[in-house]
Amino acid sequence: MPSPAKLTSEDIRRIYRSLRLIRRAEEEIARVYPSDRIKSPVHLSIGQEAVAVGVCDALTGDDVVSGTYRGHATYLAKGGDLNAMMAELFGKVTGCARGKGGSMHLVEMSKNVLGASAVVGTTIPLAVGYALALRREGRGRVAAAFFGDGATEEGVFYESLNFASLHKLPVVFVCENNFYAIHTPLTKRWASEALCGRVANFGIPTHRITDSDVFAIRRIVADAVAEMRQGAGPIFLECHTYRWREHVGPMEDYEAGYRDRNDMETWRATDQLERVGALLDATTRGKINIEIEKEIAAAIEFADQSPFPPPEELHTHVFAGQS
Amino acid sequence: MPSPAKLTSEDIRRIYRSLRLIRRAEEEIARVYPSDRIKSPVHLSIGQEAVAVGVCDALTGDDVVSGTYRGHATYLAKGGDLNAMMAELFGKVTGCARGKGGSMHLVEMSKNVLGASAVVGTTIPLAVGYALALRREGRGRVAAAFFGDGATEEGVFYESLNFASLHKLPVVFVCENNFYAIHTPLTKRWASEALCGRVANFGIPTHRITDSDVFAIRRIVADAVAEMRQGAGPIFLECHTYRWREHVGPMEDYEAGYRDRNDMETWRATDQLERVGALLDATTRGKINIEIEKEIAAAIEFADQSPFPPPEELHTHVFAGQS
Amino acid sequence: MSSPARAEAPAVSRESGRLLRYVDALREAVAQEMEADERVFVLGLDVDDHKGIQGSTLGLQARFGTERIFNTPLSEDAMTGVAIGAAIAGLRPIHVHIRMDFLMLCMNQLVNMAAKMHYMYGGTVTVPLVVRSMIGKSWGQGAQHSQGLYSMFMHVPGLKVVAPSNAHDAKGCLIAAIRDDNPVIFVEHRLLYGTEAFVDEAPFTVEFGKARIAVPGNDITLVGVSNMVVECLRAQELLSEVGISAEVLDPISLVPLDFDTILASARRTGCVLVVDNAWTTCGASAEIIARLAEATSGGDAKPIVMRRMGFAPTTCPTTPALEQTFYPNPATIASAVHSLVRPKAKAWSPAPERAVLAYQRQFRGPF
Amino acid sequence: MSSPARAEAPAVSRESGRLLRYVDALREAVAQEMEADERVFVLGLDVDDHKGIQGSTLGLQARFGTERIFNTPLSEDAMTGVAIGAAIAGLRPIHVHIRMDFLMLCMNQLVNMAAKMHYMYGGTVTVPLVVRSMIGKSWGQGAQHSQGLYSMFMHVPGLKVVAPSNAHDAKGCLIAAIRDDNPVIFVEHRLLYGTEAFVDEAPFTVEFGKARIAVPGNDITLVGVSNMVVECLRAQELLSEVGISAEVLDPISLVPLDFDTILASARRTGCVLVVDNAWTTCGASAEIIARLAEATSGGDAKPIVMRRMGFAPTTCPTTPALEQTFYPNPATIASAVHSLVRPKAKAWSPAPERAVLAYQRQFRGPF
Ligand SMILES: Cc1ncc(C[n+]2csc(CCOP(=O)(O)OP(=O)(O)O)c2C)c(N)n1
Ligand SMILES: Cc1ncc(C[n+]2csc(CCOP(=O)(O)OP(=O)(O)O)c2C)c(N)n1
Ligand SMILES: [Mg+2]
Ligand SMILES: [Mg+2]
Repeated sequence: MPSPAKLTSEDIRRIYRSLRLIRRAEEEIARVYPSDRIKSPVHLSIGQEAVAVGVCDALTGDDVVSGTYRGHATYLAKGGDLNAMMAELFGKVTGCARGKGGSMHLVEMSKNVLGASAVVGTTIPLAVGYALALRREGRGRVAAAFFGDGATEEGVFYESLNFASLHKLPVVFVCENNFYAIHTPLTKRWASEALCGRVANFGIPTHRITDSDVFAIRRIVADAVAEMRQGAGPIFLECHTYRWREHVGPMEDYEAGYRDRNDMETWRATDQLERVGALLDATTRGKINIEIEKEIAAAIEFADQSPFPPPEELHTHVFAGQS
Repeated sequence: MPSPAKLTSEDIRRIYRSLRLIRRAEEEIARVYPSDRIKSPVHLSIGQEAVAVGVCDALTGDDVVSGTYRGHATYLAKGGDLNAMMAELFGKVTGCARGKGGSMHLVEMSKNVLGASAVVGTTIPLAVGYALALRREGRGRVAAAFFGDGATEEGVFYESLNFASLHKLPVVFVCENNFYAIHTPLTKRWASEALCGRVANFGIPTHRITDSDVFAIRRIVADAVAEMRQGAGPIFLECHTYRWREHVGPMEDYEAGYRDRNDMETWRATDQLERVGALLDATTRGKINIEIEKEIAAAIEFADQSPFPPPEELHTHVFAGQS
Repeated sequence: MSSPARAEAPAVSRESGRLLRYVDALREAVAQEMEADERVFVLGLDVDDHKGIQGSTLGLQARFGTERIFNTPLSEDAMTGVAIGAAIAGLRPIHVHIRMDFLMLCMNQLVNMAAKMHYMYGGTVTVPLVVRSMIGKSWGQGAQHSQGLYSMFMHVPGLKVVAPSNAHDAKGCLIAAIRDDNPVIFVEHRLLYGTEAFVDEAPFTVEFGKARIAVPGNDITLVGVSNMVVECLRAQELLSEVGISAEVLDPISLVPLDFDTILASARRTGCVLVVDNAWTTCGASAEIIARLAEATSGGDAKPIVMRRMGFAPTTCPTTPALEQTFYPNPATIASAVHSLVRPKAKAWSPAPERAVLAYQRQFRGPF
Repeated sequence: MSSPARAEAPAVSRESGRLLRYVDALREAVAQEMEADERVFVLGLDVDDHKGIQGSTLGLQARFGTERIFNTPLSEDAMTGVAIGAAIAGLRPIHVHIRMDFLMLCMNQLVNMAAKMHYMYGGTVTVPLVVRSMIGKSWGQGAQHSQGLYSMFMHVPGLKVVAPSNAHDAKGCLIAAIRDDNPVIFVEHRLLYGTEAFVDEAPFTVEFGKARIAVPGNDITLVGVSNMVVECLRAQELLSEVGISAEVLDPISLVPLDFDTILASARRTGCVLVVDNAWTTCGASAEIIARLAEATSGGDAKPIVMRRMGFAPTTCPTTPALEQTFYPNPATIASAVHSLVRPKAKAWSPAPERAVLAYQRQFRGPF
């Protein structure tokens, strides 16, 4: 992995590619959604891609991530297979969970993407437990746990912080703070905005990134991970970001009145996808874009063509080692 | 209630009385315990009385407390009936819970002592909910929630802090930090000692009292409660203290090796019972002591003489309004 | 979505009142009780947003203010404790969860505290708490948004459990739950929200522990739970076309359970099928069958045929290809009844398209 | 405490090995598996203190170090998640809880995650997790330290549930649980800890899903769960004195359940009493009776008499005056059997003092 301080043009290409792939894949999911071929609720990350990409680009393939039901970005940024994801959304047996999990339960163990959960906060301690195993393994691997601002209200979040810090486990805690849990703003949920302060008092170094700067996120994580590989304990990132679409489903929802389209416009003005894209020359960018369109089209085609699981599959995988 | 700043001799008498009653009642419980007449595990507060007494003396009868399975001190400090408590320990129908709860589940709603729980941390949000009702009621009453250092590791603690602070509820959170959860020291459980720091970052004023000074505790609570009665939100006290006996049961356990008798001796040197007693003249003190011995003897006699609940009682109180 | 949904709604005893959707009946019940009793209040995630728990809490905040209906942080465990604390202080909280699965986060408060406090404190404390929770189905709800976990609550003495299957009972049971001095786990099925029934406008209660004979019959007793009442009713129609007369029972409340009515029907028809919206192992269906077995074995009465249906013994899959066989439906129910009532006849099953219920067809994702 | 306790221990198939207490069998199983497989580790509150979970984890830290057996903060929810996370990473955690009641704090992780992950992730993830938990009884354990809540776990597909009743099975089941690739809820009864049985020193497994006929008999099938096996065995002895021959079955594992053995016995004796250490409503006893009812009703076979016993349908009271009637015991079991087997005879009950078990008499509080 290149030095975090100086980015090569290859780094920029890779980061752009990842941002663009997520953005376009989700836009296509939104486009296809009304056709009812997607058999799953979808929680889109459009507008939030920079957090997943910034963090995952600082990790190696051997490192581990765990995400949430809003997990397309995490899955793709960590190298999850697009075909398998699309097929999963379509409920097909070629999906990453054989159609049994859907969009909220993406998983790809071969890429070290742990399975996501639809119950908020639930995967945070799992990433900590995985990190416990990584520490025991002694190969310097780390785990990154993604979760929303809402998840920090669940008690398990604090329990997990305490344990990870107590045992100095190699965990990157990443809070994607998009200011809303469904439609409820932080002001109705948090007694104080001092999230980093609360976390720091568990003895965990914290970073508050308020502009979604993908390079800054990447650098912070890369520096911290380098130390973790030598035995340092967890860090915590509060990354401000913004969800451009509705909480669940393919549409925008600014007319609902719980938030203001202007807020989104402010975020869009500093959209990291555009920012990073602008660093590339037009040819390179165009080439990447075309490749991505092909990949997405191929993934949708793959999903469409794949079969549903056969009826017997209902009864398989209840227990491991069963059939 | 007298001004918190200047204590009258009546205040000192009352505080001494409360400290002494708890100490002696528990010593008698320990003495009686091997006779098997007490049908309940007992978690004694001997050595820790100052916290309950300091807090409760700053409250009025209309204020509410919730305690834990280590709850004799809370119950008595808040004015709970000694006979009913002793009978409860003896499993008698005259007990405060008709013998159905035992030592771990003391309750006396007429004195605003909420029922205790044997599951650590469980009553913290209950006190918060009670405080929500008190705020609605608008009479300026407050609730105090007692819990141990171990309880602060349960997620529900943080969830409760956040909600209480968000709604500015009149709650006095009182952590009785005796440095151990059963036999496990803080170092094996807390990533950092910055408990007050964590709490403060929820927007809650905190106080760390490291010497168990009963007057200091009383003053802090009295000042805060005065403000709460006018609408101020919660406060948090971390009160250092020391459990002189074993975690559960009547004995000492310094030979077990998990802690040092010297630590106890250090605490005993500043025993608040002795300190406050020394402020009284010998006659007054002697008179109080004699009264207390009589009360305790009478309570044991009451418990001994009381009947067990009749067999039909097994089936009553499963549902309210049922029989 | 009125008429087809209505057609499926169980006929309730009296057809007075207006046609009302289940979701609106829930909201009306809460509004009327909040109006009548200022101790009643509502808390829960997203109770005050523009979706208002699929509409069931919509408009209540505008009417009753933020003190009496408010959103909570994502802290199910503490918020349940807060609700219990408010309840023992004399208020009457209604704690709303958009999915029953999330109750797994508050089991400690519900099982170790709410259920036990009245008993454990010798009757000196009461916990008038209502816990509303919704069961999801289809459209990719999947493993963690589809569970009907009420048997866990049935297991624990001190909790009441109700699962109304129609708008009339939804209103009457919710009012009864709010007025009850005990913790009540109130089970709602998402797909029932759009179904309509005749519901009186004035407040009324549906008494717990009284089953309803939704349709009388002679050949078999079908006991449906929650939305499975609706599925049983369709099965009953299909069965009547082949000359099988099924009696459909709706227990309405599971704790207390009106076992007498079930037993009497079972003795009359000689055959019982319990159809549950949950797993069968240690489920409500196990309990009903076990009680029947205890009550009818060992005497001289003629033996009764007993069976149960419920979720497949698997996790709920997301893909509809598998999900459709995860649940009982009118076709599988009717076919099972046929083989019980006519054990020697050739197996029969209604045409699948005739067994699809409007309330299922109309339901559109994602949530 | 050896001989009287031994006398009560169920005879296990082979009497090889040494006499070992249940608690020591547990410890030996863990030690041997930790020795054999370095992926195995132990976590939980108080596993490393001088009491060592009543002795069941004593000495393990000295032997295997603090990395492989460690105390945790009081954070049952997160620690369950941590254990699951370590399990999916390839380790084999044993998470210990000194009371089953505390599992209510980790229901979300157990029910919504551990049980479902293998399925929900299409078989790409396995969760080889053992959750040890103890059921308390007597000496004022009371409402929150006495519950046998395993039926909640039986209800949810994806979890195995075992409840060994003797030292031999404790060792064999625990080793089997550790080697199992699925989450296993391992249920221990506090009062069994001092009971002894013959246990082989070499590691061995007791296969899940195979019930044991503890004592053969002809007049009735007694199915005991966990410590109730011991109580049934005493009842069986008392019954034999009045000429009633009871067969005592120990299912050992509840999920998977060896229903075939229960059914075969039931068909032979014509009468079944399931005695559980839990509430009956939606409990393990409901499940067993329901399966029997389904399997035996509707055919031509002779009907079977079915009954169950368990906790009284109340919260567990602290005072022994009430607690003693909260639980089934050899006297109440024997008396119930008598009335089932000889329905026309006068009611009979053994002398209460003859029905008190040594393992109960010996147990001294507080915990
Ligand atoms: C434990 C739990 N409670 C409630 C819900 C319902 N719910 C689904 S998403 C969500 C909001 C979560 O907000 P946040 O963590 O900020 O993530 P975001 O959706 O903004 O990415 C809620 C409350 C849930 N899934 N799980
Ligand atoms: C949720 C829960 N987990 C574990 C236990 C077992 N337990 C009983 S007391 C105790 C220690 C609690 O320590 P602390 O809160 O510091 O209170 P203390 O006993 O020191 O007063 C533990 C772990 C319990 N009762 N409840
Ligand atoms: Mg958010
Ligand atoms: Mg402590």
